Amino acid sequence: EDTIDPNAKQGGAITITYKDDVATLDPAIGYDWQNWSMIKSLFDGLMDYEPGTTNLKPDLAESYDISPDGKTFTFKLRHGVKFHNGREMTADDVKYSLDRVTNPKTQSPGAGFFGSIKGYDDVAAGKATSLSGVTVVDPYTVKFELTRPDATFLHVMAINFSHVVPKEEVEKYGADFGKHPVGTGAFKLAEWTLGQRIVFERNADYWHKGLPHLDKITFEIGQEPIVALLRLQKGEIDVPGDGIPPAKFQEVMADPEQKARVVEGGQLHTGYVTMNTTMAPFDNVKVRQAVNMAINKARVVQIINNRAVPANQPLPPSMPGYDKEFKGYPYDVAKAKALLAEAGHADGFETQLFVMNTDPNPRIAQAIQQDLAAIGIKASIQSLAQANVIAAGGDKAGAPMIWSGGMAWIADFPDPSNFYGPILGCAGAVPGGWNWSWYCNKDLDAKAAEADAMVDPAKAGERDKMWSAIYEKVMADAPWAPVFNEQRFTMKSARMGGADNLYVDPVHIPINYDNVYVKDVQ
Amino acid sequence: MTSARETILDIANLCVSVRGEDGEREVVSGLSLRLSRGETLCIAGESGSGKSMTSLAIMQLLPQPAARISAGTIRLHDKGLGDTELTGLNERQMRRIRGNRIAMIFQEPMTSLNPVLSIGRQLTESIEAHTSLSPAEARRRAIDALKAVRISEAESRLKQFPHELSGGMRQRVMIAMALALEPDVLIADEPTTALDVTVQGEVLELLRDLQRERGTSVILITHDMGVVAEMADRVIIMRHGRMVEEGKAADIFARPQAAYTRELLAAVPRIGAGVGRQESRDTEAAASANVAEVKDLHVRFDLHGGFFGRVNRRVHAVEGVSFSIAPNETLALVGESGCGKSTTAKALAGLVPYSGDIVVGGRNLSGLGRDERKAVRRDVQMIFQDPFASLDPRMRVGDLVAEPLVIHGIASKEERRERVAALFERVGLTADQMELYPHEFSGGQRQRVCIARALALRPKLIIADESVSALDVSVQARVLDLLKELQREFGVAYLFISHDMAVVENISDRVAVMYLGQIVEMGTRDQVFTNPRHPYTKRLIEAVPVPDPARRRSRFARLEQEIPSATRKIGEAPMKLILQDFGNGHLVAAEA
Amino acid sequence: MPGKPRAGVWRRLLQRPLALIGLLIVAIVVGGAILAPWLTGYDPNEQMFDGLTIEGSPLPPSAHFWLGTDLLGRDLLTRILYGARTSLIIGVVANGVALLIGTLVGVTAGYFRGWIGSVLMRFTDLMMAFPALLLAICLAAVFQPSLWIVAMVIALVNWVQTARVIYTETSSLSEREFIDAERTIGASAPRILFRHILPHLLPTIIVWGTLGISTTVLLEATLSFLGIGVQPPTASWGNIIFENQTYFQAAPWLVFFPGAAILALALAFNLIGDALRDILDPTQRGRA
Amino acid sequence: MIAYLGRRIIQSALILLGVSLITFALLYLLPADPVRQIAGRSATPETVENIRRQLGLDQPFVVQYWHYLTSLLSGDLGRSYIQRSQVTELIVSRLPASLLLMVGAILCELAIGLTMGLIAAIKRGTATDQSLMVASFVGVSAPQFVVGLLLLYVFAVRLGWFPIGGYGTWRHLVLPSLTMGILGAGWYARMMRSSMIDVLRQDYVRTARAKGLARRAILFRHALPNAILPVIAMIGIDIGIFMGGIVVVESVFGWPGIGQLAWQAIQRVDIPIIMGVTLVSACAIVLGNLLADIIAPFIDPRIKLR
Ligand SMILES: Nc1ncnc2c1ncn2[C@@H]1O[C@H](COP(=O)(O)OP(=O)(O)OP(=O)(O)O)[C@@H](O)[C@H]1O
Ligand SMILES: Nc1ncnc2c1ncn2[C@@H]1O[C@H](COP(=O)(O)OP(=O)(O)OP(=O)(O)O)[C@@H](O)[C@H]1O
Ligand SMILES: [Mg+2]
Ligand SMILES: [Mg+2]
Repeated sequence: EDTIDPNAKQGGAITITYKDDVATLDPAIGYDWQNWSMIKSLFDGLMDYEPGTTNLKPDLAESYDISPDGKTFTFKLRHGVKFHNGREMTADDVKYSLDRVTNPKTQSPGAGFFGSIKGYDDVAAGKATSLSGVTVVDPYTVKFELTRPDATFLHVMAINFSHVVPKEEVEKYGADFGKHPVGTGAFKLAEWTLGQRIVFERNADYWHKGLPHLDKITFEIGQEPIVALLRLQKGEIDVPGDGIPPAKFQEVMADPEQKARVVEGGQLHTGYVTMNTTMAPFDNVKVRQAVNMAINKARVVQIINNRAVPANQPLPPSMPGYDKEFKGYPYDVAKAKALLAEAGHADGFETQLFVMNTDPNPRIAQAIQQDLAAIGIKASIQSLAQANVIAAGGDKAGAPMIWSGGMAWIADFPDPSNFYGPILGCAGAVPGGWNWSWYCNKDLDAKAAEADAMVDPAKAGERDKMWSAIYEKVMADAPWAPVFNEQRFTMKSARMGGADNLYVDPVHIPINYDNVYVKDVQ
Repeated sequence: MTSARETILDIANLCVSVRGEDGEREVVSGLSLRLSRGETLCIAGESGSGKSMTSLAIMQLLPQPAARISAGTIRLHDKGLGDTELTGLNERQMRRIRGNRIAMIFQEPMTSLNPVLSIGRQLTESIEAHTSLSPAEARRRAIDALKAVRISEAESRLKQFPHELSGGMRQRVMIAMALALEPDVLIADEPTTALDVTVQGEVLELLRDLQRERGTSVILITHDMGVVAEMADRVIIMRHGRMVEEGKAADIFARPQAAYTRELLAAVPRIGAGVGRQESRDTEAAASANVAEVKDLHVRFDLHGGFFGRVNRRVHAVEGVSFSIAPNETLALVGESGCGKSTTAKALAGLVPYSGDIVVGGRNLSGLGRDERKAVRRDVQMIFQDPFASLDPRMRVGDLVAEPLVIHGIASKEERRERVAALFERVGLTADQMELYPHEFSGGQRQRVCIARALALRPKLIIADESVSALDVSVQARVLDLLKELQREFGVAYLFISHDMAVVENISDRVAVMYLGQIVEMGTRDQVFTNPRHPYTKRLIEAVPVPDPARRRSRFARLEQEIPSATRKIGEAPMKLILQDFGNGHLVAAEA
Repeated sequence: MPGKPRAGVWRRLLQRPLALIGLLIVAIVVGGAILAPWLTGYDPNEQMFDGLTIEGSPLPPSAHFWLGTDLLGRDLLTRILYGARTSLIIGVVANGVALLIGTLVGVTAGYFRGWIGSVLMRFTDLMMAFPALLLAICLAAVFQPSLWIVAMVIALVNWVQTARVIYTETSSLSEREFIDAERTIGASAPRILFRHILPHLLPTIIVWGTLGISTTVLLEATLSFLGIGVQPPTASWGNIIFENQTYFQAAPWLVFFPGAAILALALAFNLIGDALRDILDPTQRGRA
Repeated sequence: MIAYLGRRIIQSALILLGVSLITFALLYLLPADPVRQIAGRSATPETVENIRRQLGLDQPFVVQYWHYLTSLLSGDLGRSYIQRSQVTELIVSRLPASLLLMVGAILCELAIGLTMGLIAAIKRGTATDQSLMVASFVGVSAPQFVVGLLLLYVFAVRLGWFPIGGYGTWRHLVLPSLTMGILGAGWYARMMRSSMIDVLRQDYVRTARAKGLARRAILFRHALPNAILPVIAMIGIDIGIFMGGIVVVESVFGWPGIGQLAWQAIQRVDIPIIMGVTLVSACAIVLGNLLADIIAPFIDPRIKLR
């Protein structure tokens, strides 16, 4: 088919390492960046993206149809798609999977994505076990009715949480389904030795003929990134899943042979500083703007070895809706000071900057701290474990400033709305929420709803513009100081083949397992 | 009878110095002696005169880093190999001499055996180190050695550990160890000081036997002139690190030349004729105002064991002992090792839990508050059996002696210093020794420190547990005099524990004989010594060596079995002895 | 009399070359910590523009930056000097307090058997089995993190091992006869404990105390990392190492110099401790 | 013996109960909300409450602890909040590796530390003694991460004697054990030296010399068993200290032990795992102490189990 690389070779096995444990391979639950793409290879959803891009395409659905009011989506399913257990997948499975993920008993962290489907509220409240808005028309047709037009719905149908699972296997394993995943994906699970190794094996019955290329993928767990790099240099592994450790970055980039095996790409990521807009003195927009102007982003980028580009707006450059023309706040210490003085803080003030404790975040925080000190803001750093920072952010009186690095925002799907709702919208500004700047602008919420109601694909451009405008307004209120957009640097062994963009695939991190291949077979 | 024999060890002009805070000091100066094959040479003399240092110098085992040989030669003769100069040898060469050619029994039997190795291991290893015997043969030889020192059930003893043996048995194991290799020379440093008379007799007998059978030369260091008389062919008398006299045993005892020797011999306590022997006094009258009264004292130690770790056996260390001590009176407590003397003393000093009544100065010790007990404690002081163990090794002796004064807030700092200096002089030490630490003293000197300490508070009752056993006779006499003087001056009463019947006879007013935790005979000194009624008392008196080579006993009758044990199963209380009065308070247990 | 030996201790300490070296090192560290502002021209927290390469790498030692710069372009020598303040408080004060608590608990439990002893030892066992890190995290959540909190946590966590070891030794010491002898002259329990038992524990205390310096200084870094204790940019020897340990190949000076500082401090105290032990141990008189 | 064991086991159980109670209480007081972590960033407050109720986290502390305790007694440590698997299963799969590493580390530190201490004590005051002392302090002061990476770099990457991390054969075990052991070796060396010096002054050593024994016999048969006693007591303590280092060492060497599990759980407030690992490590420490106490009488016959 179209997405298959003509040079690709069939067969071979590769080894990938990760530092952290893989928590679960249940698509309804897995929400870490490592298991995110592993689940994508074990399961499929109705929609997917073209490899290496952010372009939507039908996947388990052969085609789809959107009603003119944007509230009804009808998907035609592909015939002959089989689960790893040999049974054919049908529309019932699609419905079952969505009922399951929204059911509170499943405790899915992704249930909220399906809030626009009719009947969601009843299921979420435990009043129903089935989404009334999802109907099986026939074994190969499934219809979704929404309570409001939702332009992101096709993306939602591509995220892991909507991936299709077989009922009988889920019931068989119960809560342990995540350890015994059965899906329709390109690979199936062959072995899982807890804490050591996960082995994927080619799904010979994969409906997408010609994929995957690899026979076997071994994930080795618990490997320190520096050691993983040593092993890569020795040829023992093919991809260090955690990337190039900062301490080794210079060494790798200085060596032409190694540098040649590094692929650089953008990432749907923004690193920013939140300012709690409900807490003095950050309740004054001038103070927030001053902070925006005080941060020397180029310097911050320099201390992480230029592995990012300075940012001036919430959206990353590769996201639709990113405004190339937007200039943001310039780095201007004098102006920042002036703004502070205007706000009545000519002598500055004391505050706290929360940060997650893994390198390089404390370092970045210290650079920001020094920049703030230059305009008189004395920010003391609170370097804490991830969970504690998240807890502080979710407390209205918890954290005046938070550096987001290490915890937030890599987009769930490539749509501008994804950067708004929980982290900038009113819905997130609740205790325990993720809107750490507690920024709530009802007008913008309304605008956002309006933009998301523009379902017509033909109007996508217009919608992106609307989002650009929304983020421009956000920046005028400056609840955040965007600092940089991280670049991805994936390294691979010499035997790995496939287009570069498969190695910096925006949704498959670190690599697109289904489409890469090795060059040294037959 | 010995001069014709060949010389085996020849020491010439030996000097040993120790380094102290203010430079080096000689503790052995210019000592020369010769030892012939098969001979027993006794070294006697003042405590601290360098006897132990000399023997350690021969073994090249002087305490490090303080002591060293500063001059002189130690030559070991050998028919085959010629002479060996020991002072120049390194560890490796010395190793072949030690144990094999010269063996040594140390002064401290309690600490000289390795606590974590079985008796068997400690015996066989030296055999294996010096011979090419197979392990089985070494074992056999070890058993033979144990049998030779009359240890019962030798084979099963091999598996036992030192702490499972009594003091006397440990000392015999040490001797067996030294003799297993049939050394040419055996150095025995106070081998019997820690033992009571009956065991002492056995050990001496044993040494004599072995010497007869194997022709070993023995250097026997002792301050007990009785032992010297019993054992020695030749005698060396030492004082202040120098030899003051040398000669055949008979000559020394009969015609002592040096003044010090005469002094020494004069000081030897003799039963019935000791120099210090005082008149019997009648103290019965003062019974109402007794300093201490002990009624039906019991001390039992529970032994845990068995399946549930419950108490299943008990040591009946003290079983219903009653006595009283009047002011000005000395009560002696005598008996064999392990009969409960020290335990009685400890109960009186408040160191072990007991049942029964102990009344000191009219107040019953049980049921007193902390402050009152402290006050009572002032009146009862104790001198412990082991002088080294009972002094804090990290404190200067001057501070140790001053400590009771400090605790009870007596006298100013200056006065205290003076008092301590005076006490030192009284026990025969010098004031400048106040700055030294316990390990820098010889065994006897340490005991004098302990005595000075007990005297510091001028108590009403002093418990003296084997306090003079480690002292040489002259000091012993001085200390006994001191004790008596204090008694006269302040009316101090003594509970005097000793195995030396001669000393007891010299100092005591009344005597109590203990056997297996009970008193078997009690009465005035004269009653007990002139008219001993209990067979056990008779045996004790008989066992005392007489300080006269002419009256050497040919053979000491051995006990056939081990001393019966005071350990019993729960519920099996020992039978209570009934004491019968034979007139004038002479109480004797009816024979079982 | 009591005054005299102490004066002698100082004198004899100064006579020993090794102890002198130790005292000198401690003096240098303390002096460096106090005089840091006058000893260096840099601010410990200033991230200098010329302190990093264009690619953002730290600079190796040079005439300009004697010990090089760190990952944020700060002068390492300056940070080590200022870090000495933190590390001295942790390594000496907190470690000292831990040692003190451990010794007190161990000695008390070992001397007073009975219920005091068993309650104390069971509590010690409990503390030993309890994960210290967790306690630290919770304390961090309850209190505002600060140097004194971390010092307290370290003291609270580190006494346990000392207590156990001291307990064992004390229980065998209190069986010795000279302790009985002290009781008969009416010595009070505190007197026996402090004048007679404690001096015998000195070798053990010295071993644990000096080894504890390195351990606590490094432990402080772990705690800081978890968000309890000194927060960036405050420097401590431990956190300089921790921040930079992955860079030990790319920028070895970042690990080597603070590591050497910790080592030197621990060694210095050990030299002094060893000398003290010999001086205070009368059986070692005569040893040069 | 059996009675002793019985008593000790009851005591240990009480200690474990105490540990579980304190840990549970501390975690209960922790401000980070595990339910938020489970529910994800898009969850509504109702969903969050729903999940809280399901997990029983809305119950009062006493009830929660009681539930935990009762299921604990039936061997159920609950399910991980993040990983969603049985904590028992997670721990059981990782425990053998950690125990193996611990045994390896103890062997390493004993071998290195005791040898160093012994030599230092014998050569007391010489240059050898001084340099061993410096070495032991280097061992104690060196950050384990750096030590581990250095060993890995030299012996695995450069020399190729050992595999670069991983788990399986004895060759995998050597470097991580060594890394952990080096720290402890420093301690043991100091302790050993101190206690050996003390023992070498004892009368029975003099007796052994007087018997003309070989130096080796004196040192190893007479002095060592006496000197090693305080060191044995250390082994129980050690296990607690190891728990701190195990995280770093396991991650450097990709060793699938519970250290990494614990670390990730702490970072993400995965309370059931934290509880489980805490209890398991407390068990190990208690057992270690028990073992040390049981070994002691075999070395020193004077010691009675009481
Ligand atoms: N380790 C030491 N350091 C300093 N001086 C010591 C040391 N050991 C013994 N001395 C001193 O050496 C002298 C001789 O002691 P030695 O032990 O030889 O006496 P002794 O004749 O055996 O006495 P005793 O009969 O009391 O055992 C004594 O004055 C003693 O103070
Ligand atoms: N702490 C104890 N535990 C168990 N048994 C003990 C204890 N102390 C003493 N004994 C036992 O009590 C008995 C009496 O001992 P004690 O020390 O009173 O003897 P002694 O008459 O002083 O002997 P010696 O002349 O050898 O000093 C002995 O059998 C001894 O083994
Ligand atoms: Mg002597
Ligand atoms: Mg006794």
